[in-house]
Parts: sequence; structure tokens; C-alpha cells
Amino acid sequence: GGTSSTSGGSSANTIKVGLVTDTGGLNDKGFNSLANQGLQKAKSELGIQADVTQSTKASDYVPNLTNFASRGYNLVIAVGFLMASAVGQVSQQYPNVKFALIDSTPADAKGNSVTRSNVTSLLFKEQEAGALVGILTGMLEKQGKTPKKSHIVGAVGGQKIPPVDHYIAGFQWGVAKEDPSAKVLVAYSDEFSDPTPCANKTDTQISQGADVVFQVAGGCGLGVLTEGGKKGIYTIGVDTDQSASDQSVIASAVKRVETATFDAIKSVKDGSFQSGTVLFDLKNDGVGFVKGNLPVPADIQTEIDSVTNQIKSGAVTVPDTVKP
Amino acid sequence: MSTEVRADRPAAPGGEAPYAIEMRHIRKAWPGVVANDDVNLTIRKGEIHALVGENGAGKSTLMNILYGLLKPDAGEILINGQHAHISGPRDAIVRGIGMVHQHFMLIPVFTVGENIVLGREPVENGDFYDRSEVDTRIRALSDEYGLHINPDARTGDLPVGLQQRVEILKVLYRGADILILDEPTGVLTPQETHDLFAVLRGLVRGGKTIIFITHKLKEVLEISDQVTVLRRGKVIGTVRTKDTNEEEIARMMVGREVLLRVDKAPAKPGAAALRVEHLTVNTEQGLPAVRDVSLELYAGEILGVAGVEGNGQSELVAALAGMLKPRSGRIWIGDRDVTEEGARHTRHAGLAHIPEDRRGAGLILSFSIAENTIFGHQRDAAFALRGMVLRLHEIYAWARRLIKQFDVRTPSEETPARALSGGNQQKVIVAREMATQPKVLLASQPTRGVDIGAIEFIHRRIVEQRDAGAAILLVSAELDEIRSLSDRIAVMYEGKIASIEPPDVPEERLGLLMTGGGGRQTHPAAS
Amino acid sequence: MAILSQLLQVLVSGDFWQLALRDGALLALPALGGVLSERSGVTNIAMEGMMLTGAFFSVVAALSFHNPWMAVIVAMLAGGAMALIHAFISIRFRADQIISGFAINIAAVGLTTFLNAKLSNFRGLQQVDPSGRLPTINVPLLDNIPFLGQVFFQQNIIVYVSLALLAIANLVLFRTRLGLRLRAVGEHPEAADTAGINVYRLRYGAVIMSGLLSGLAGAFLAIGIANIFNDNMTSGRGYIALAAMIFGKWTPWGAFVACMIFGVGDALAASTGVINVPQYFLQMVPYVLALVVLAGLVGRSTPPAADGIPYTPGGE
Amino acid sequence: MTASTAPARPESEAAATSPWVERLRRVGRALALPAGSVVLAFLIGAVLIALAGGDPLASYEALACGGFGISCFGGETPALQISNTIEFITPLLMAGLAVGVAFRAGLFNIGVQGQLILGAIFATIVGLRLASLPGVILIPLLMLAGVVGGALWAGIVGVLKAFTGAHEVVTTIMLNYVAYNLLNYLLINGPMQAPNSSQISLPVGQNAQLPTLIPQEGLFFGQPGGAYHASIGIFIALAAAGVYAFLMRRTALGYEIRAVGQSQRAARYAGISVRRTIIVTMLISGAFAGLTGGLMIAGGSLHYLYADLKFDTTGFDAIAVSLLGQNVAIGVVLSAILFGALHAGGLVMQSDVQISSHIVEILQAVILFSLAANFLRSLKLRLPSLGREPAKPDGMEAAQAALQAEVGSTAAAEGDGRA
Ligand SMILES: Nc1ncnc2c1ncn2[C@@H]1O[C@H](COP(=O)(O)OP(=O)(O)OP(=O)(O)O)[C@@H](O)[C@H]1O
Ligand SMILES: Nc1ncnc2c1ncn2[C@@H]1O[C@H](COP(=O)(O)OP(=O)(O)OP(=O)(O)O)[C@@H](O)[C@H]1O
Ligand SMILES: [Mg+2]
Ligand SMILES: [Mg+2]
Repeated sequence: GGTSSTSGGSSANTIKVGLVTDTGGLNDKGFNSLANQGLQKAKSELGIQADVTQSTKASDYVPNLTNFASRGYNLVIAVGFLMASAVGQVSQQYPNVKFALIDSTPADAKGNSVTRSNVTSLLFKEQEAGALVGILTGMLEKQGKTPKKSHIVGAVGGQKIPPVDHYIAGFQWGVAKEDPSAKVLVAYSDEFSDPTPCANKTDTQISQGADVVFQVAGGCGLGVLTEGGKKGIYTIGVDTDQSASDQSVIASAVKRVETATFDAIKSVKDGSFQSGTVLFDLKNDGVGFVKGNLPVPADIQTEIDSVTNQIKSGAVTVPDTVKP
Repeated sequence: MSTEVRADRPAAPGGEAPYAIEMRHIRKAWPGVVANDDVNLTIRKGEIHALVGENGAGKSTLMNILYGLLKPDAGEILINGQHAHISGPRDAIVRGIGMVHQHFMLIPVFTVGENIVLGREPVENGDFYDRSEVDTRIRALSDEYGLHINPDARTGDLPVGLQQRVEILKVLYRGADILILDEPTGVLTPQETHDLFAVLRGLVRGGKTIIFITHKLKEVLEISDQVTVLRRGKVIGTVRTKDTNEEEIARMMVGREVLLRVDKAPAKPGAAALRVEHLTVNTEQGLPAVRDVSLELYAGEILGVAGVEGNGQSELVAALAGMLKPRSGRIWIGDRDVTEEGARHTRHAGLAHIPEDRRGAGLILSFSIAENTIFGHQRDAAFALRGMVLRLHEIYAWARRLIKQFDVRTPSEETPARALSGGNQQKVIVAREMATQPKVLLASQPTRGVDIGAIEFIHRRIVEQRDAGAAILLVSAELDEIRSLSDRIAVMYEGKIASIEPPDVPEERLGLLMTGGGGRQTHPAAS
Repeated sequence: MAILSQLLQVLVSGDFWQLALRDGALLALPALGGVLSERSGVTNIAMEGMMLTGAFFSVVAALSFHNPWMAVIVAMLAGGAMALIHAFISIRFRADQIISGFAINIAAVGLTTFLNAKLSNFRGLQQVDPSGRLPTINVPLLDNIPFLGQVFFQQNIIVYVSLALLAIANLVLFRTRLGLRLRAVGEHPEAADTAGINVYRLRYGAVIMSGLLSGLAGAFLAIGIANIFNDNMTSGRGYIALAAMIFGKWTPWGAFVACMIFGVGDALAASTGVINVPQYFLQMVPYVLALVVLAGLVGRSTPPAADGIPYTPGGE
Repeated sequence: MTASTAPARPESEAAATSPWVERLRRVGRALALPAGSVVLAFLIGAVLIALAGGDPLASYEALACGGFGISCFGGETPALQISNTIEFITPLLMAGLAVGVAFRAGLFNIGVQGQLILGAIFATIVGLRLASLPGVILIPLLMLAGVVGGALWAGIVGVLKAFTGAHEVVTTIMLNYVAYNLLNYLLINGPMQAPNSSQISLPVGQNAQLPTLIPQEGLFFGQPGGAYHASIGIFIALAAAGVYAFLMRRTALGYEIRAVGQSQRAARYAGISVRRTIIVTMLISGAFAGLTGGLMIAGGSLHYLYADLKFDTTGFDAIAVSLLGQNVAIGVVLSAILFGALHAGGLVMQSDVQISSHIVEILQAVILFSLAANFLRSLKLRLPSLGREPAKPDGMEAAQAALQAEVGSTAAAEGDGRA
């Protein structure tokens, strides 16, 4: 027998953490991958036992969560909005196991959000990160510093789900704030994996005049970045700093899933776990703006900083629903 | 018998001259069957050597070994006195062996020219297929051997006689010295057979050696110099043709006396069981095939349909069986108009059909014999409760009965039909179609490719059916079969009934009628 | 009416047709591979898997060599290796070719996903930098022709390769000795064998060709269009190519026409922002169109007579 | 009749004593090959796992634990693992039958995924609309709706094939994509999207959910009842396999389906309407597929429709299941169990021994290769011919030779008698 399979059980003070990916899998270059990075960091820094299961179908979610929960794992991490009701279900059956749900609150059978005393929801205010890249884009447009000076920009989402729409809503808001005349084209690829549809959507947006395109489609969205580069426009990355992906990336709207995951694990380890919702936003550095391959002019940087402060202070609130 | 032809040739090999072919101690086993068991065969140069035996005796297997298609389990082959290691047809071709296979090796969608040159294609500019060169070469070859054919015709569109010609041209094109012909006359008309024999004699005169497989003993006597008889994988013996006769060969083949003639009482025709009025039928491709045919078939008679293949017989039968919709005209079985009814209801009206294509239509080869014995009757009350649930017990009992009655040689009724020899496959069909005591029986080429033992058996059954009151339409390319079984003979030519003749009509007159009353049959591709 | 004029606006744009041709040419490669394989008598539903394998290894190679041509070669070899397995199992072992093809597709998903995780330590392989990408070639002078220039002469190099391969394959298949023999082997292997043609060699060759072409398509997808490898990124294109091959009645140009229908479909799907039809209905259009065309105009497609039937000399 | 007056031949007695032995032997032989292929595949898989740096034995222990609840060392609850496996088997089995029916008629139905989606859509609509009906009425209605949805979708394929000859591989693939887009339309800001969610519908109500095998309240084998999702859906699927077996082996329709699959020409000769049979077969195939969709909604762990169903691979895995099971009911059941167990086991294997669950896909492929290529038989065939000595006739051969001799002499006797 294997060493880990026989000894996994019960050495008293190592805590056991299981992570269940959604169907995107660990190689998704998006939140599954980031959550795993957080988990691996916790493993090496906190000495926990860290196990991962990849879901290949939506019908795997509940069995996978149950598998960890039934074996007395201390914390089960569910990655992704699509697992909301699965977590709602399993967390109720295993009140002694702690759950962390990334990007959503647990839901009941009807899809209504519920509170569970053993679940922490790691939510991100993606709209705040979206707003900052929107500010950058809007200012560039206003000042005529974009490749085509067209006052048309685009956003390509993976699927129409809240985390994606939050980003896009913030982006719309930021662009409109700086350049009210600018138009924001929005498209969804229905894909998080195959980059071609995203590249194609980008192509169309470019032919409609867009000269800055924001990708919000994970692995698919990398197609946005390279297509944009090929066609000589600016692009904006998502989730992590993607400036290395293509020369065209002028900034990235980031969301620190790895940090959130790590923190959640740490809270279980040191006993400070709290159920309910943990919000990651600009204020706690859970989301943010990262520069890319374009030097940001001082005036724009100033504006970004000031909006950041306004958001942090609560002076302005960024909307989280996409305007049609 | 053409004794003068035989006189042309040496009766024995010239002194030391090596044999063209020597096969020694050949053994080949299939799962469950030893197809060739220590077979020795010697063929002299320049002779026509007939190879005969019942279905499954191992003739094709032996020749496929010689041609390199099969590897023997044991044994050796000498060609012109030299040991030959033949590991594939290419080796055989190189050594001057050519083979016309029992089942045509022609690609229907290719042109005649493409089929003939395949494997040795003339090319130009590198690898481009040189069509004009192909045409020239084939015309030259055609002229040399008197085998005329249009190289640009699509092979699948040709009648079998011409396809046979393509097969022979293929072999000649490759310059073969030793020709193996596996049942070349099985599908030919007497006229075509006659033509073929003329060609073979010409080839032998030109120095070629021929191995000839057939089930027709008359042909053996007519064309060969030597006969080798195989039975169940073993050589029974080789005899000189001029020292033997049909009865002896038949006895060697079957191991007992065989009745070569059908004994039958005169017909006692009753009422019309099948009536056809002004029937016009097109082929599946929409070409006219049957033109305005009217006929009446009476209970208790056998009406033979003679004709060169491709003159509408197949389509006539298909239309009568409800498999092909007629363009116009009407068909009655008894008093029931079945013109529009389709195969299922035509069957219910009392028609049975032994199809010409037994492996493609008459049987499902992967089904067991039992399943095949209800083919077409799977919804009959006797075999299916309310036409839905199969009554397996009855079906097996039924199958066992037919197997016994019709002497089908099989290990069990659960054996797949594929595992049976051709003759036994045919028996399963005959058994099934006769067992329902049909009012009308369409028998299309009922003994094609079947050995003489089985032919005798099937002929007896057909006569028994007639005597039991069935109306039988017999379509056959065998004039002997037609003449010995029929009470009346209808000759089809170009889709029409050219004439209806009595059974003792002279063969010459039949031949004449079959070819349009005189001139040689022609096909547009044979030019 | 508004929709019609929007549609018209899309249909006259060079961007649209440029995209349609690119995606059509992408699909045409595996479809052509399928044509060759099935013409030789080996049923091939494994283009999906061979393409995915090609895509993966092209990225691996592009990342290590920074040279798209090396990557193309590696991708073709990878696709060819998968095809070799299919050929070996189908021809040597006379397997059910649908099972074997299907197994290739499953294996390709497992293999590439597994290796992707292994090689990238669960982060996914990196983006391919420009030095490793297949270039777009603007044909001098011709690319300036209005509309046509953009559609036909500003394309990725593989688009030109794909079109050239179609023409060459058509010529080889129908005008040369090799083609005649290949078709003979697919129609009636016994006839070919008895004519002294090596059935097995031709079949191996054709199946491996299908792997090389599918691998090339995978490389085009991964380092010509996407510049990245993501798990399962072929997302059914191999099956679409399979459909196109049958739709096109097992001829190179027929398959290409079918591929173009799907290429146009891809381009339409990308135009959702422009044409005011619910996105998902617009995306159905190519498939419904294909159904209608197939049912109405194309009708029955008959495969080569020996397609899918393993060959055993002498029926052994 | 001459033959009927001939004395009873000994081989008919031999045949009468042996059918059971023969049948057993045949079943044994039929099972030996797939079983051997699976074993061989696992051996090859072990090498692959070792190459990938894993421990084959530990991996297989985890696989067996996840699949069958045996050899569990990681604190798993065997009953729960079995429940999970059953949950995965159910749709695979059902969909495998759908593929199998079509294969029997010579049709390659790659469209089970699309048909299953239509079935799930129809089932969900009924489950939501008629939520107030009692379960005994609602559940059958929901299943029926699934059947109708699937049959409708597959029926298009059948009709096109029968009347225009349109190749089913093309039409099924096309209809899959149409179904995916339809699903997206309904669930993404569309008429079926649940009010407070996206990309999913509301779940069907309690009355529309299949009873689970283990009560949902209380503790069972140390786990809450609610953790066990295996439902009586498995019995529905098994019953469907029974129906399938009966249909194929015992009904005239099954006979006709098989005949059409083997030779359309022959079927026409026998008066079987090929068109009608093709359409009926596709309807049945679609019905099985649609029922799969119904089972996914009414059984399983999620009772709602979700857009990701288009990325679900059940309809494709079913092709492998059907092929591995050689399209016979018992084979499909066994291979669905194998594939379901492999899937469930793969999930546990990854968490237990850190071997990617994608190894399972490679394993599945190797099983298929090994089955299709029949490596085993090739090995066996090669053995006797090692020595140049020709093989001795085995029992069957000897029996057949005896039979032939016997028949020959009987026939000869007849001939003599007449002469
Ligand atoms: N491919 C095969 N597999 C198994 N058995 C075979 C195969 N080919 C031939 N046989 C068997 O070998 C024996 C000899 O067959 P063969 O074809 O040589 O007979 P034949 O003398 O040519 O008969 P026919 O006159 O019907 O053509 C038969 O019992 C046949 O069933
Ligand atoms: N040719 C056929 N091919 C396939 N299925 C058929 C065919 N004919 C009938 N069936 C099926 O079998 C069922 C029972 O057959 P039916 O009762 O129609 O037989 P019948 O009484 O002999 O024919 P009919 O009623 O047309 O005279 C039919 O309802 C139909 O479903
Ligand atoms: Mg023979
Ligand atoms: Mg009736």
C-alpha cells in the first residue's frame, strides 16, 4: 500500500484540507489553478495535509465534496460559483466539517442563498478591480492614446455568471466615468477553455472599432490577449497579472484567490475560522489593479489612485450588474 | 464431345520436361475443418487440368494457396520444377501465375481499364495514371485474344459475362503463363461458356497452362485433359479425361452413385396461381428492365425462364416477390391483387422466393440457422405471439425439423449460417421457402454454385413441390436445369417474353431465342 | 429587416470571410486526413484525439524550441504516433475501428491533461511567445486587393498550406497511380491484394497521413490561433471534421465545402454583437443549415465499400 | 420423404445432451475475452502509473476503494463509495443501451448527448410545471417526458436517414450542437433560468425526485443518510437493460432491427421495412437517451438543469460502454459498472494517492484497445504454431468430422437403396 493512503488518518494536529475544483480542472489558468496555489502554499508553510480532487462533470460536485467531508477533513474548499448549491447541500449534512466556497454563497435547493454555520464564502468585489482597469481604459480613450482612438472598447466574458459580470460591470462604470462618449461592447464566449471563440469575439469587436479589450474568460480569454496583440490593439488581463502573456496587455484586473484560499486554511488551522461571508476588495487588497506593458502616465495613475481611495473609503460604490 | 481438340495435344508430358506445377503434401486447416489434407497435385505444361469436388471439398483453398493468398500449414510448391516460396499474390504473379477467383475481384466503381491494369498501371510524368496508354494496351490485348470490351465502361454496370471477361483480361494483361480459373462458368450462359472455351483453347495453343475448377461435369469432359477429384480435403484421384465419364467422376466426387437426371411425371396443371398482366419494371437505377410482360403460371407446373443474364429476369422476380415496385401492370396471386402490397404481404398471400443472391439477400450470415429458418416469417403466428414476442421453443423445433428434412449438414441449429458451406446455406433457404407450402414458388438460380449432390437434392424437392400443387417459376442460367425441370419454358430477351416453348425444344432454338432470334448477344460495353 | 441589413453588413465584411476561411481551413486538415484514411478502408473517428495531441505537443515544442516549425514537426509526429496506434490496432489486430478510434480520443484527453498538469505543475502550460507562433503571411501586392486581399491573402501560413494540401490530395487521389491503388484498397482490398498491391502498407500510410494532418491542425489551433494549450481545447472540432468528411462524400473538395459551412458558422457566432439575434440561435445556424443541406441537397453518402472492414488475405 | 425416413442420426442425440454445456462454454468464452482485456489493461495501466511516478498498487487500492468500496485505507466509508458508484453507473448504463440499440441496427448514434439534454429539458419542465402532483404520478410523467424529448431528437435523425439517406453520424453531431445552444438559450438569461441563479434552472420538487436507496434521515454506516444519493434509478436502468435484452433476443422487432443492421438488402427481401425499422430504432435509442436525461434530473445529486450539461461526457462515455459491452445487455451492464467504478475510483485515487484522475481515461482507452485488438486471442493463436507440427484436431473438429462421415454414409445408404 501507499504511504499516504495508510497514514492519512489521524495524526492529531495536522489538519486535513480537501480542494474540489469545478469542471475547469487544475490547469485552467484561472481560479482553480490559483486556489490550488493557495492550497500548496498552505501545505508548505502551515504543514497541513492537502488533497485535491478534480471534477470532470457537474454531477461530480456533490460526490467529491461528500468524499472529503465523510472522511473527516477539517476544511473542504469548493472552487467556483457553480458549486453553490452542492456546498449548500453537503454542508448541511456535515455540520462538523468546515467549508470554504469561492465566488459564491451556499445556496439551497431553489438556488436561494443561505447561511450555514460551517461555511465561509470567499467573495470578491471584482467590480472594483474592473473599475480600475476601466478608469485606465477610459482615460486613454479620452486622451486619444489608444491605438485607434475610436472611443470604442470591448469586454469578452467566459460565461454569463456573476463573477464575470462583476468585472464587466466595473469596467463599464470605470470607462463611462472617464470617457462618457465611449462605447463598451460586451460578448460572452460560453467557454473557459478553448481560446478560439474568445479570439474570434475579439476579432469581431476589433472590426466594430474596439481598440481596448478586457478579457474575463480565464483560459479562453488568453485568446483575447494574443488576438489583440496580433491586431495591434490593447488588451487587459484578468485574475492574475497576465502581462507576460502578450505584449498587448496594458494592465490586469486581479483577484487574489490564492490569498483568500490560504487565509481560509490558516483560519481553520489557528482556530479563527468564521462562517459567513468574507469579502475581498480593494480595501483588504483582495482585488486590485496591476500594471502591464504600457507605462501608465502620471495623470492617469493619479486618477486611478484617487478612485481607489474613493472606493476604499466607501465614497463611491461600483455597480455589479452589467448594463445592456 | 470435341475429341479433335484433345487430339491436338500431347497425351503425356514430354519425357523429362518438369511439371508446370507440383503441389506436395499440402495441408490447410480451418477451425473445425481440414480443408486440404496432404494434397498432392501435379499439372503438366500446356494442359487444361480440371479440379472438381463437392462444395467445401477444398478446391478454392488449394488454389488460393497456390496463388499465395493463403499460407499452407504444411507442404511445398514447385513451379516449373523449382521450389517456389509464395508468400503473397505478388510472388505468384512474378512466377507467371494468374488467377480468376470464384468471387470476382473487381471493383465496381472503377472502369474496366482501371480494373485490368490495377497493380501494373502505366504512368506518365511521374505517377500520373496514363489513361490513353491503358486504352491502347487493352485494345491490343482484346484484339489478340478476341475478348472485346470497352475500357471506359464502369465495371459494376456490366453483366456478369463481361465481368468475367474483365477478369480474364486482367490475368492476361499481367502476362500469366499458368491460369487458375475458379468456377469461371458458374455465372455464364451456354453461349458465353462456349466463347470462353474457345478462348481457353486459344490460350493453350499459345503455350499457356490452365487449371479449371467447375461443378459441371459436361464442361470437364469437353475442355480438360486431366481431372483431379477432391473430396473433403483429400485427393481421391487424377484421371485422364478421355478415359473417364460423367458417372465415374460423380461417383469419385460424392462417394456414391448420383442420379444425374431428374425423374418426373408429366405435369398436371391446375388453375392459374400467378397472373401477370402488362408488367413493366425498372431496375433500381431506373433503367427499363421488364417491358410489358404478361404470363400465367398454373398450379402444379414448373415454368422455366431462360435467358441471358441481364435481360430482365432478376427484375421480373424482384417485382413478383414485392421487392421492386413495378412501373405499371398488375400481379395477382390467386385472386388477390398483390401489385402494391410489398414483400411482406406478397409472402402472406402464399408466395415463396428462393433469391438468386443467397448470401446477400436470402440469409443473414451472422444469424443462427434457427433464426434464418424464420427469416421473412418472424411475425407469423407460429413463431411470434401476437406477431411480437418470438416463440423460441417453436422456432428451434422448427429449425431442427427443417435441418433433418432437408439434410442440412450442420453441428446444430444454433450454428451461424456463415459457418455453413455454400450448398448447405442454399439448403437452408430452400428448406425455409418450401416448408411453408407456398402456392407460388419463385426459384431463382436455385443451384448456382452448388455441388451435384445438392443439385440432385434440390431438383428433387422442386419436383415434389410441383407435384404437391405448387406453381413454380424457375429462373436459371443453366439450360440443362431449365430443360430437365420445366414443363414449359419462357425465353426472356430484352425484358420481353420472346417465346414460350415446350421442354423438349432443341437447345439450338433456345440459344437462338435467348440472343434475340439470331445474331450474337452484344452489350454496349463489348465493343 | 434590421436583422437582414445587419446580416448583410456582416456578410460583406472582409473580416467575416477572413475568419470563416481560417476556421474552414483549420477543419479541412483533419477532414482531409479522414478522407484519406477512410478511402483506404480504415474508419477514422480519431481526428479529435490526434488533433488534441498535436495541439499539446506543438505548445510543448514551441515553448522549448521557440521555433514554430520545430513545433509543427513535433505536433505532426505526435498526431502521427496516435494514428500509428490506431493503424496498428485496426490493421494488424483487425480491431473494430470505431472502438479503436474512440479509444484514441479518450486516451488523448487523458494523456494531454495529465501531461499538462505534470509539465506545468498544475498551472497549465505557458502562453507561446511570438517567436514560437505560426506567422500570418500577407502575400505582397495581392493582399492589397480590396476585400479579396484580406480574405485570401492575409492569412496564417497554415491556411495556405491547408488549401494547397487539399488540391494536392485531390490530384493524388483521383489522377495518380498511388491514388488509384489507395481507392482500390478501400473499395475491395482482396482485388487489390490479388493484383499484387500491398494493402497493409497503403492503409498504414493513409492512416498515418490522417494523423500527420490532424496533428498539423492541432498545431495551427494551438500555436497559430490560440497560442496556448488549454485542456480539451479542440472542443469537438475533430468530430465536426468527421461530419464534414461524410457530408462531403469522402472527397477532399466536398469535405472542404462542408468545412466552410462550419467556418462561416464560427464567424457568425463571433458576430453576435453585430447581428441582433439571440446569440444561441445565431450559433445554431450552421448546424441547422448543415442538416438542411444534407437532407435536401446532399442526400445519401456512401462510404468506400470496404471502409471499416479489416482485411484478412483469403478470408483467413 | 427420403430424409425423414432415414434413421435418427446420432449427432442429434449428441446435440440434445450438450446444449447446456455448450451454452455455458459459450458464455464463458464470451466473458473471458472482455475480462482478460480488462486485466491486461490494468497491467499496462500499472506500468503507466509507475512511469508517471506513482505507486501502482496504492493507486489501484484507491481505485478499488472509490469504485467498489473495497481496500479502503483513507478513512472512506465503503457504503458511501458504492452509493457514489451506483450514481455514476445509472446514466452510463441507460445511455449505453441507447447507443447499443442503434448499433444493433447498424446506426452509429453519436447524438446521445444531445438526446439526453432534450430528455433532461423535457423532464425538468414537467417536474417544475406539475410539481404539485404526487410522486407516483409525477415521476412516471417526468420519465415519460424525458423519453419523449429524447425520442423526438433522435427521431429527426431516423426520419432524415430513412427518407433522404442523410448519414446519421453527421445529423447526430449537428443535433448535438443544436441541443447545446438550445440549453444555453433556456438557461442563460432565458426562460428556464432560476430567478436567483444563473446557468441553472430551479430544481424539480421533492415529489419529482426518485426515492433514494438509503433514507435521507438518520445515520447509516456512520454517515448522514442525505450523503447517499444512489436512487432507485439504478433499478430503472437495470430494468431497461432487461427490456433491451428482451427486445433484442425475444421479439420480432428486435429480430428485424438486427436483420437491418446486418444487411438491409436481406431485410428488404424478408419484407422488413428498412425505413420503418430505422425510424423505430432511432426512436427507441432516443427514448433510452431521453430517459437518461430524466434519470439525471430525478435521480442523482443535482435535481436541476444546468448549462454545463453540454460539457458532460455521459453521451460519449456511453459509446465506449456500449462498445465494450459488445452491444448486448449483460455486456453493457457490466461495462457500465466498470466505467462507473473507474470514474468514481478515479476521484478517490486522486485525493488519496495524488495520481491524476485523468489516468483513468488512459486506462479506459487501454481497456478499449485491448478489447478491440483482441491481443489475448492473438497471443493464443500464435502459441500452437510455434512448433511446425500441425495442430491436432480439437474436440469440436473431431465431432464435426465424425458428423460428416456419418451423414455421408447415411446419404450413401439412401443412394444405394434407390439404385
Ligand atoms: N475463411 C475460411 N474460414 C473458415 N473455413 C473456411 C474458410 N474458407 C473455407 N473454409 C472451409 O474450408 C473448406 C473448403 O473450402 P473451399 O472454399 O476450399 O471449398 P471449395 O471446394 O472451393 O467449395 P465450393 O465448390 O463451394 O467453392 C470448407 O469446409 C469451408 O467451409
Ligand atoms: N414491414 C414491417 N417492418 C417492420 N415492422 C413491421 C412491419 N410490418 C408490421 N410491423 C410491425 O408489426 C406490428 C404487427 O404487425 P401487423 O399486425 O401489422 O401484421 P399483419 O396483420 O400481418 O399486417 P397488416 O395489418 O398490415 O395486414 C405492426 O403494428 C408494426 O408495428
Ligand atoms: Mg470454391
Ligand atoms: Mg394486421
